[in-house]
Amino acid sequence: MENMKEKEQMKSLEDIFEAKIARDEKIEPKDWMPEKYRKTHIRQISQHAHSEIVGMLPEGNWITRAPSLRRKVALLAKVQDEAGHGLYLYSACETLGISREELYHQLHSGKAKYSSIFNYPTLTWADIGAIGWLVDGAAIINQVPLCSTSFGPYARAMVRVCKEESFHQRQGYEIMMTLCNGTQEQKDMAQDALNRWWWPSLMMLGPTDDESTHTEQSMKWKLKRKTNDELRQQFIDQTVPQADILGLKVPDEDLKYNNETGHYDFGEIDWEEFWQVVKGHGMCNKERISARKNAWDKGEWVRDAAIAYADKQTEKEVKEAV
Amino acid sequence: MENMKEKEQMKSLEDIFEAKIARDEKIEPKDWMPEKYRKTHIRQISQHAHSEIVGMLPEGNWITRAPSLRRKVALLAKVQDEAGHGLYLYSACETLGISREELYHQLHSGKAKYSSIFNYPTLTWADIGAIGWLVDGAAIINQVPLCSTSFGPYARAMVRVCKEESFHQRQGYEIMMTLCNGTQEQKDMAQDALNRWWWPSLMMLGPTDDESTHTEQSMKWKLKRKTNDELRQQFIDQTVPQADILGLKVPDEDLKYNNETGHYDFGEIDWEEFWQVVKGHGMCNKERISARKNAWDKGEWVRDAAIAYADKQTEKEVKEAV
Amino acid sequence: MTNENLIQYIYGIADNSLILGQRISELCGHGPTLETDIAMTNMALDLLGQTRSYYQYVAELSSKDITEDDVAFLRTEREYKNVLLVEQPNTDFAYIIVRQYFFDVFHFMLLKELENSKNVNFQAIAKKSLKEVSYHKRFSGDWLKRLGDGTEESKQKAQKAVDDLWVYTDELFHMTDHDKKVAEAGYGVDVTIFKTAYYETITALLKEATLNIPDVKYFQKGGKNGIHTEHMGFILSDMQYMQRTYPDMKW
Amino acid sequence: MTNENLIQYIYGIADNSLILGQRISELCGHGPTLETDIAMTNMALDLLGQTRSYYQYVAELSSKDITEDDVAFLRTEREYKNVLLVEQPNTDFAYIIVRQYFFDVFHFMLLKELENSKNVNFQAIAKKSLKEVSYHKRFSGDWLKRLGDGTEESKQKAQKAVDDLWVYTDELFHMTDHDKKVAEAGYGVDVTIFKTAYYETITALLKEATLNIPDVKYFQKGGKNGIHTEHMGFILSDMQYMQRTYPDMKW
Repeated sequence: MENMKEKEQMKSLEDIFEAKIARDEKIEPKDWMPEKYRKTHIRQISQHAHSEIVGMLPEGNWITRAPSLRRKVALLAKVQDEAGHGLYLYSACETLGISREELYHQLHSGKAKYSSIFNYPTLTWADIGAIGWLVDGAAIINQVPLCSTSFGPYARAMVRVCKEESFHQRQGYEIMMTLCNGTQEQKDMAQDALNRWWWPSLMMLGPTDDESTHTEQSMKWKLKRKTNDELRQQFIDQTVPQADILGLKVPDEDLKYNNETGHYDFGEIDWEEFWQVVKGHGMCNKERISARKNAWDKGEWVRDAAIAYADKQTEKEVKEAV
Repeated sequence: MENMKEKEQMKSLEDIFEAKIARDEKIEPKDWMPEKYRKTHIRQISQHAHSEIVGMLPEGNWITRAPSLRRKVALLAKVQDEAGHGLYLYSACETLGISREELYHQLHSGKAKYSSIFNYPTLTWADIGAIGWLVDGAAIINQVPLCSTSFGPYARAMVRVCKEESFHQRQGYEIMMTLCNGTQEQKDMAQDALNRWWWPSLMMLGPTDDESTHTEQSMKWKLKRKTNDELRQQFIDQTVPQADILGLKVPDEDLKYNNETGHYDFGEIDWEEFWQVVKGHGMCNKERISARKNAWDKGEWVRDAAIAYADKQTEKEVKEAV
Repeated sequence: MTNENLIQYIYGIADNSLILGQRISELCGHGPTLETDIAMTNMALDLLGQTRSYYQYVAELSSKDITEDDVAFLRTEREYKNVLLVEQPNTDFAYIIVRQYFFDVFHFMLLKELENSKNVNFQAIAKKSLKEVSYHKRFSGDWLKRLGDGTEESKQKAQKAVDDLWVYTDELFHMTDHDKKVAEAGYGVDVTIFKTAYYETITALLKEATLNIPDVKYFQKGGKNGIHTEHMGFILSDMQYMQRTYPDMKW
Repeated sequence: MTNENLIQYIYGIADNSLILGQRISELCGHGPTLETDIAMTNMALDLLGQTRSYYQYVAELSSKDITEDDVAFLRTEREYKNVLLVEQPNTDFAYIIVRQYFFDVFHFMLLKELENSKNVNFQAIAKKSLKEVSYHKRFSGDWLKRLGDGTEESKQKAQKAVDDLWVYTDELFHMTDHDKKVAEAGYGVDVTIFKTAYYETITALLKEATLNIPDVKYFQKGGKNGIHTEHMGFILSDMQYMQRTYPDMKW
């Protein structure tokens, strides 16, 4: 009898939950939610937060060498924004009942993933432009639909993130534009960066639909509105004309506008490379994780000091109050 | 009676020792020597060895940035020679019954001194020229007399050291010459280096005679043949014409050739600065010692591994022999 | 007071902001928490923003046709006039905080005076910067208290940083001949007037942080005359890399 | 085979010597003993000496009026063709030794073949270098045995270095189109012919050093096409500093 009642209650909770999502109302942390919903969101939000934090590193690599004061300041501000995004997203994730320490631990131990694009090295200043233009461009396409996802804290964080990302994207494109209006050396630098970042950016939109897991469930929870292949097509259709304006050549011999479909046809993606980088074999996977882990480990005594100090202050206040 | 006999024996040993020195024969490690002789030599030889080793650092600072492959190779070879000098000198010192570890410990703890000149920073490439020309120049003047000092291992090490030092000195002068035959920027760089290294080089010849300790005893043991002031005058008389050839101005308003004495008169040395640097307050004192200490501490596990491996090999050989 | 006096005076102020900004920038993404990372990056942004204002003014004053970037990136090491304090390395978080605090207190007092300069450019820059620097000072001071009065380990590290960096504080109050002329003209600041107040302030905070005041009689100097520590060359080889490698280009 | 093929082939060999020489140079004065300091400096000297011979030959081959220093210091990062292995940082003495040994064994086998080149310059350089490199290989191999079969700590460190650097060994055997053309012409070496021998040699020594052979299926590559790790930019900003800052001068 008891069991029966529980099941009924559960059913009714699930009904309320699903009705809410259907009505496009937000699920809030205090609301009841299925365990799978909670777990999926922890996985996706934390993966997203980790991507912001790890993403600080390849760009951070050029802060000390930025070619002008204006660009140095803009790059610093951009990387700082990424730290900010990380912060909102970790906070959103924490509302699901997981601690920041645990999230970091998952990143450092390799249990949690982050966007594979950040495992490629930044080799020249043009890479900073290309990352803004292409990587942020692809990220926006992935992220804009999340502004109306079902989990409230995530949706609200994404509104802010997307606004800043599109600023970054324009800034990156402007770096590319400046290079392309510059000397031959600068144009070559820009072309070289496009050559290296193009394919990894396409891979950012995720594996092809037939390889992709969780899609149906994610659609239902509004974590996803389009398939990976649709998003990829959207990215290509939007980006190729931008490359044309820059006077750069997209490194794909098969790329061609298709008058019938109204979309660009494009060449085969090297999924072998994609999966190898996901598995940890990219040029910088080890470096990125060890930079993060190092920062965390070397910061332990600082965090301990802050806690110890705060405890002492509270103790003093209590004593004074007595 | 016994005590009397001992004293007599001692007296006779001292007589033999002093007669040897008087006859310009070498004292060898197995020979009897007064305790004070041993201690003075440990102090001086180790100080000299430490100077070679610490002296690697300011020049080493420019190896990765040397302006041509030829100069990079020459600088590496020079710094390597200094390591070699350190090695002979530590070995000479060890014959007096002190271990390398103990010598290093004295350096790292600040008990042993090294030449103060190495506590100045190398700021430009011209400093590498100036160090070769002036610092090695002053060192040679200090060291040539030591080739015939009374303690055999020290005298023999110095023969080799002096030969190499005078090669370095010519090389340094040639760097200066190249700069002075170059662009205005290069000439300015050379003049700036002379301005900064001139006075510290004069200080390398030691405090003025009335401030100097140990001189009389050192003269007797042939650790010294001329006073500091005589050596300093020799250095100035030799170096000023070289500066003239380079077309550089020695930074001393009072410098003037004195027709009566046949020597250059020169201005007041800032002995306050000298003693402050000796006391550890030079720009790089902390840096130099911590670089050496760091190398030694971080190398401990390597030295331990080498010992452990050697022990295992010996053990194996013994077993095989059985 | 010549234009050259004024330019050199500006270097003496702005190069501190540039080099400290550059040093903090190295840390971006490597701090002990995300929150300190964001705060430190903010300070770097403020300092580099101030640097730009000063260098734009130098470019105006200069007889040559130069930009803020020429001033920032195309001088040789001996031409940078920052104090030795700001070029000291990011040894650990304690060094970072102590370096910052020792500089911030000075920087705040300097700007307070510079606000009253007869020069309108200086007035404007000082006014804008004061808000920023008052935040920096609070941030670094608060952290210094946390480190000093935190755990046994943090206290030791903070004390070591204080002991090692204290020798660089005196140079903040050295005045070059340029500085004196610009101060006499009522444009610049005679920094010696707040030296006592400076040491009172930092001493008081060190005491609150339960740290010892170092007993030092000999201080380091050189930066204000372009004689830097050996760290400076490596800061510049990164910082100038692009401008040196690709001369005369727009970015 | 064009001149450009030949020049690019030489970069593929000589840039390894340059960058490894530069990396070792950083250590000068900071080694665990005076004796290793001297030996390592010797290796840097040998490598840089070899680099000079190759680059002088490039200067001869080039249609432009250039010197060995233009070749060494005035290329951009993407134009350096060294393998990723040699640019890896001096993390600790184990990394230094393992990096050296992995390179030395390859270098020796390469020179053994290059000695039979139809090109007299290559013959001469290879002959002279072989003596030097055979010493390097002995030095690094002996140390690797000491570290592997020394203490528990040194074994751990050596194993970590082996595990981390193993992924860079495969690239030594990649052949660019330039390499293939120069090899076909009998000037260059088809390095794939001694790949098996290479892995046999290092595997045997690792076993003797009581170390495990990493089980790796995916290797790193890029350097031979000028796609380097992020370390490379910082190596170059120091290395090129003087030539970039003071162009067209004699030193």
